[in-house]
Amino acid sequence: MLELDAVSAGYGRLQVVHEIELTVGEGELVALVGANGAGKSTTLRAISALLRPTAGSVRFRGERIDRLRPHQVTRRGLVHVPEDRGLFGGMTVEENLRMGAWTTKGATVKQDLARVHELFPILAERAGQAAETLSGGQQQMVAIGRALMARPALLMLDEPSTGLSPKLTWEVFDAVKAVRDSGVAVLLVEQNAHQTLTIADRAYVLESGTTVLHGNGPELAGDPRVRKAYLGL
Amino acid sequence: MTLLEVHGVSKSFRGVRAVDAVDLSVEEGRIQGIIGPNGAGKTTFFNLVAGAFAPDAGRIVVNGRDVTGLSAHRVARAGVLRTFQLMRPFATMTVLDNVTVAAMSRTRSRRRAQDEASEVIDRIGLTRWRDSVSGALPTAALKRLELGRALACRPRLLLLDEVLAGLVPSERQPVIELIAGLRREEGMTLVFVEHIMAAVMQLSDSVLVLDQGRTIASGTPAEVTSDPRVIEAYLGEEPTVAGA
Amino acid sequence: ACGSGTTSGGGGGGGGGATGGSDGGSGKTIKIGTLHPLTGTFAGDGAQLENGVKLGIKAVNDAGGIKSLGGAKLALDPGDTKGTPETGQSEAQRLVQDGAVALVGTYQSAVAQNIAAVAERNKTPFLMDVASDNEILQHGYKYSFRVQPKASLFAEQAAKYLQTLNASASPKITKIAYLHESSNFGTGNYKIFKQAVERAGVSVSPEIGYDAASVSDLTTQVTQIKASGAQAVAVSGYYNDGVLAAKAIAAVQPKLQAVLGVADGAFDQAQFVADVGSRAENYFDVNYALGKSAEATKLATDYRSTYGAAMRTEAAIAYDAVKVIAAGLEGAKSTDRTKLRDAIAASKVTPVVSGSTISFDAAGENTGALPVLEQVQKGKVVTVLPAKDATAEPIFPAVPGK
Amino acid sequence: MSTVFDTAPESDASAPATAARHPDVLWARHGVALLVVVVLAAFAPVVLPASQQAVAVQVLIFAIMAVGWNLMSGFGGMFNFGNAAYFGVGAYADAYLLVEHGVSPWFGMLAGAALAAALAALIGFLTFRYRVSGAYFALATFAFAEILRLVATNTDLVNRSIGYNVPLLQDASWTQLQFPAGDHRYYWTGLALLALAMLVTIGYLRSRSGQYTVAIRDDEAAASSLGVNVLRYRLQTMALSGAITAVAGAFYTQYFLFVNPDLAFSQNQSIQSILPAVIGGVGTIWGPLIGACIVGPLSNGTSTLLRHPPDWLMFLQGRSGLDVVIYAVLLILIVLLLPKGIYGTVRDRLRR
Amino acid sequence: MRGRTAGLLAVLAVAVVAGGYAKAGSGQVVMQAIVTGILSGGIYGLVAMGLTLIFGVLDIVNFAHGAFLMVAMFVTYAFVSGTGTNPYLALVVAVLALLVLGGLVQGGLLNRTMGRPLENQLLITLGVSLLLTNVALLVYGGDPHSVGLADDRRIRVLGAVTNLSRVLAFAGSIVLALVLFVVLNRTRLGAAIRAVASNSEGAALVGIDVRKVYIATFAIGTACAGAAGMLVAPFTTITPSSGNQYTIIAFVVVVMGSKGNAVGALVSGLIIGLVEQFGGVLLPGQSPLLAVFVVFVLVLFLRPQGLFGRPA
Ligand SMILES: Nc1ncnc2c1ncn2[C@@H]1O[C@H](COP(=O)(O)OP(=O)(O)OP(=O)(O)O)[C@@H](O)[C@H]1O
Ligand SMILES: Nc1ncnc2c1ncn2[C@@H]1O[C@H](COP(=O)(O)OP(=O)(O)OP(=O)(O)O)[C@@H](O)[C@H]1O
Ligand SMILES: [Mg+2]
Ligand SMILES: [Mg+2]
Repeated sequence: MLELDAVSAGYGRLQVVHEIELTVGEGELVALVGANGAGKSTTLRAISALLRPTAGSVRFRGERIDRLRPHQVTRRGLVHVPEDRGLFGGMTVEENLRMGAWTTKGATVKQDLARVHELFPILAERAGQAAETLSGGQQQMVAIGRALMARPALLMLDEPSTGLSPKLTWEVFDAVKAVRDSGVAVLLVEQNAHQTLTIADRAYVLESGTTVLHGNGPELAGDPRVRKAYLGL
Repeated sequence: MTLLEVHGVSKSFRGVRAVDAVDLSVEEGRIQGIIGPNGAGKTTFFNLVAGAFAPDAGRIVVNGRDVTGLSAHRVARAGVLRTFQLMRPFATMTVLDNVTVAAMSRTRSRRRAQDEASEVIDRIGLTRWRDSVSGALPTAALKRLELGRALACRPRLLLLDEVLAGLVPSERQPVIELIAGLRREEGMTLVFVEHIMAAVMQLSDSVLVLDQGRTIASGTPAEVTSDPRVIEAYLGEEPTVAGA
Repeated sequence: ACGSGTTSGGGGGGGGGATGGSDGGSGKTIKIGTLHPLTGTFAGDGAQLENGVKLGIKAVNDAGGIKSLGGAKLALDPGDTKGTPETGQSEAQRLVQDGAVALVGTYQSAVAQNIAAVAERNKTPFLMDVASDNEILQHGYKYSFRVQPKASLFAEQAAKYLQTLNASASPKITKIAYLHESSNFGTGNYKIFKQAVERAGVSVSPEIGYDAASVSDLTTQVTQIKASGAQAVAVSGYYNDGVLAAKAIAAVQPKLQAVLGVADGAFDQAQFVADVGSRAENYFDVNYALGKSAEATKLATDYRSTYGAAMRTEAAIAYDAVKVIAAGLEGAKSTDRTKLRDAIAASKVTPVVSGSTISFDAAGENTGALPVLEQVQKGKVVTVLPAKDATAEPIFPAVPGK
Repeated sequence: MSTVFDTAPESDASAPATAARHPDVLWARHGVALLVVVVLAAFAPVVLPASQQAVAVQVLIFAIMAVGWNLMSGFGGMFNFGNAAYFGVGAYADAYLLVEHGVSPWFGMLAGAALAAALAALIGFLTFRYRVSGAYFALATFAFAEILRLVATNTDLVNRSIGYNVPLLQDASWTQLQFPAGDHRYYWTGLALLALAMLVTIGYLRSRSGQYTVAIRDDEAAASSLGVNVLRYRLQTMALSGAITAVAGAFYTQYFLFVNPDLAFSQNQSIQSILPAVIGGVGTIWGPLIGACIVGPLSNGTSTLLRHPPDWLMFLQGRSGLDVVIYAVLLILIVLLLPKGIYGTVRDRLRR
Repeated sequence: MRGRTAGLLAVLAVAVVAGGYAKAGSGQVVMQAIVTGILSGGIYGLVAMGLTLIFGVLDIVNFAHGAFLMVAMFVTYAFVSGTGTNPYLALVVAVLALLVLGGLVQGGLLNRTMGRPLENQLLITLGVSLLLTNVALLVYGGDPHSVGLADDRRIRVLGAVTNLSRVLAFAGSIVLALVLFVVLNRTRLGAAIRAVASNSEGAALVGIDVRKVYIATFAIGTACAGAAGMLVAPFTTITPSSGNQYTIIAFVVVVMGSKGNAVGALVSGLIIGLVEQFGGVLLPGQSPLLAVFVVFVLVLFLRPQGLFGRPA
């Protein structure tokens, strides 16, 4: 459903990713791993139009989306949870979640809210709390929950587990799996390469802004090159 | 001797008790780990020790000197340096200038400070980026820059806040070795906050576990990680996904 | 004809001014520089003054130009002070370099003060049309002349007119409040007026100052006047606050026998009557006014037909300033600025503004200048004192708005 | 000890902008450039037509004000929207001492600088003490300038709204810093003061204090965690910035020979301190000078254009306000199209 | 507002009123000062209403606000002199005209500078202000104009007097504060505006067209200036520079009332109005602006987030 064809992007005159090829199929969980500064976040930003690609094309369900603006991409069902989470700090958890349903115009909000609460019960408990006062892990849940409220066909998550305690990391991974199991495709960027690869259907390894390896997730986890370079094993 | 003594410090933010009567004492030349769930108060604890905030209660003594309530730069001059969880480079300055600023705290001569900064940069493996504007550096280099700036001040006590977060595993090991080397070669005393348990286990002589601002456990890494309260609050039950 | 005086002060670049002066002397056109606020807060007044100068130049040229210089024509070189002394100064400098033989300006006293110094340093005559501060001509400047009455004269005359009115009325005014804007202009008027009327046994109280730049309502101030029991109020302000004062007086209705503007910027204007309507009735203002001469009447008609708006007296003063320069050129028979200066100092010119013949004292003040007492009567501003300039009898007691 | 960058990308794409040489070489280059510029600029009055002399001096005054502003706001990161406060103090100190006590303007200039430095430090202390920052800091500085204007307007000691006229002298005098109108010596004095201000800026930035100042701008908490006394260096920078601006004020008084509260402390002076720096490049050494060379003649140029327009623009002549309209449009366009200012934009291009 | 601050303010208010009474020696004057202070304070609140929205949401220090106000006054003037009708009929015209003008300024100029440092937008709005002021000068000249109300009735309130037009402006400011409050807190557009104010990237990622919201916000802010300009037109003289005197006071009001807070703007407008009136009574001859600025600086120091903001 998502196809990147020779996409290049960067900041100002600095090109960060070069001619990336990448696809995500319906309902797939695809992981994108790589060293710091390899260009993972930049790739996601280029897809969600936070950054305009300098070359190449991005197609989503057959339509070119690389000349759209971020809100238009979201409206097409491709939702991005950025590295900094992008929460509305002063608003409550519930308001944040409801804002997530902006594109669906409210018809199914109640139902979707219930679904998110089921996935992350703590968010129901903390519905009235200002998002900025939550702990890091809870904020991550709000961010994922908010993205789900848009009823995405494809969800892009940028390092959802960074800085989380081991316990919370597991919870987040469980949630990601649950999302995938509910039929939503996921493009997951993670530091936690080992865990990521084990749950991914497919994975790409990014190095210096280009994809150097690509394959089935668990298989890649076993690939000696990956093990050496990224898993530190 | 005891380099850092913390007696019952507390700090609240608008009713939230971020740090609640925490005690800690660290011997010179030791490595002390601090772990705990998100929001446990670890960063706040660092902020208190480093003088970013004054504690509501309690006392902080460094090397026999009471530094409670001193402003951050005074604490730094007393030999306590900290790094930031979110990296905070001087973004418009080059890597060299970043480290020079730190080195200048110890010497009057700009030239000497620059030379020392250069040495530190070589030592932490940032030579390649020496004249780059720091705002354009990748995460891993920024993490090292944080460390480099702190080292250039030649602290007696170094507080490291999640220096490994955001690094891929292969990038972690060299940093861990660097930290271990600081203690081994220079006898530096370290306190660090970390979520990467492998590093905590490998580095620390003893570990303090915080939850909701309070100490829930402390002891050797092995003791702490088998403590049921720690598992309950922090480590969690056996993972469903990571076990594969 | 190039003035030795022009070069004597200036080494280097200063000499540039001298060449300009001689260009104008060949008998074709003679440049007069103006310095008015054509943009900024006072743009409206700047336009009036500028138009007055234009009509003055036209009058001189239509009458055959400067006869002693072979019928040389006057030409306008306009400068925009933008209302600030620094721009005024650099514009003045430019005009002098461009060859203007004399400068006319400036509306604001601060700007005039600065330009007087420029004129002095460049030995170029400077005719102040409107700029009232006494201070400006107290530095011993030789090249600056003021056509309008100096500031203190308004308050002194106001005191005299008040006495004249008092003399013929039965409930005499013995306590008068003073409402004034709180910069130099208002505060200065207040002090002089107070001194002058107190000698005649009239007490001035309360004194109420306000900041013209920020005021948006004067009701409280007028209520203070009402509460004080003053029988009349003297007002010194600008246009906007003058209107506010009139509206506040109409709303609060203090028991007043007179509202007496002292050089007030609103009460003598047709626009004021249009803006506040019948509430303006009976307001006095001590101010300069257009005289009764045929030339004055013609000027007002010309102004309206040329610019499509009513002329204010300030434009007539600018017109007079041009007449003075023309007379000076006639007398000097030269465009040399120093000679022109001497000729202006000795000139006698009949003004279109009320008052007697314009001639200048040693300081450069117009000895013929005399503010008159005007009053709003039946929707028209008429001159009521002194008798020789008056077009109507004063109405007194003059309950405002009746 | 091993370095971790065995695995780091080596591609050109991720190689960031590199400052080519040792820092001291860069500073030295600025110094040499300054010398060249000053020597060249010294010929300006000889070359310029007489009617442009006043504009040239105005450019210098703008430039000094902007250098002062830039030190605090550009390099120090404290957006000052009330530079008129320091400018006015400089202008008034000079006028007061000269007119009331016959003190030489050179001393007046020093006294003004000292007073402005003290005022800046006081304002700085209060704002930092109460953690006023960002747009609020800007508004606070604005308020202080306005308070000074209002106080001066109502204080007999400084002649209320009348202000001061500097008495005219018969002869040119260096000690009294007064020359005949249009004299080149005004220009050269201004140029020397500007050069001095820029030299001080360069020296300061190169020094330990300057490095600290920039570090504090980039990240206050990080700087203080390294032992930098944030308050001290901020106040120091503000004081120096205020002093430089005050020198512009004193020179202004000597050139225009007149000062009053509306002039000295007006919002306009604050804006005129900011404009050159923004147009030339905020936080760059050359920005204020380049910007002043544009802003100074710009307003004058549009007025001149409309006074004597070329034939095809004749219909515009004599419409008051139009010159300001054009000026405003140009101003908007410059800010819009050159976000980093002229120097900043050009430098970025060259680094490529 | 914290209890302590409120208490302090109350004590201060009592002291000021008592001082005013002692100084003026007349209850009538004090009453008049209170009424005038409240009415003109309402007007300050009204003028600040649009500004607080723009500053709060877009973080633009908009120095063109006074010029927008002036444009609205001239729109009113043009409408009245063109049709000869009651000026209040111009309200809709002024609001619509300024809505469009604001949209154009944001869409055409400011949108390109969003995210750049403060001085960029500041200088552009200054440029816009210069531009509008001088276009007005070109079109209408510098002479004062007015749109006097045929029957600006004198009204007595609690022993004090005022005019109908001022009472209407005051009522207008209350209505406008309520309208803004409802728009911000109860509508979809309001939610989008708050979301963008809180985190613009996050807003884009939930599907909000951020640029449109910027334009809408600025347009609404200037439309408020449109309403304010029309409402003050009947009791001010209209010149190209008559908006200027309001810009500064409006900023003071915005900061005191906590940026982005319409109701806060109204309340702090009232405080400023009263400070100004009593400043005039207690310190005659001093500019009441001095008192206003001193209060402003005190608020900045003691409650930098404004009287109604949450501490940072
Ligand atoms: N806003 C920016 N301006 C300039 N350069 C940037 C910017 N953001 C990122 N970069 C640079 O782009 C490169 C790739 O960054 P990116 O964030 O895509 O990496 P990443 O793979 O997501 O790394 P990380 O694991 O640190 O998140 C880095 O060298 C970084 O310095
Ligand atoms: N400046 C502040 N203002 C208000 N609350 C704060 C502030 N700093 C921290 N807190 C609160 O104090 C608590 C402890 O935060 P702290 O940052 O110390 O946690 P932490 O243990 O470092 O967590 P993490 O592992 O996520 O970094 C949290 O509830 C946080 O929201
Ligand atoms: Mg990333
Ligand atoms: Mg932390």
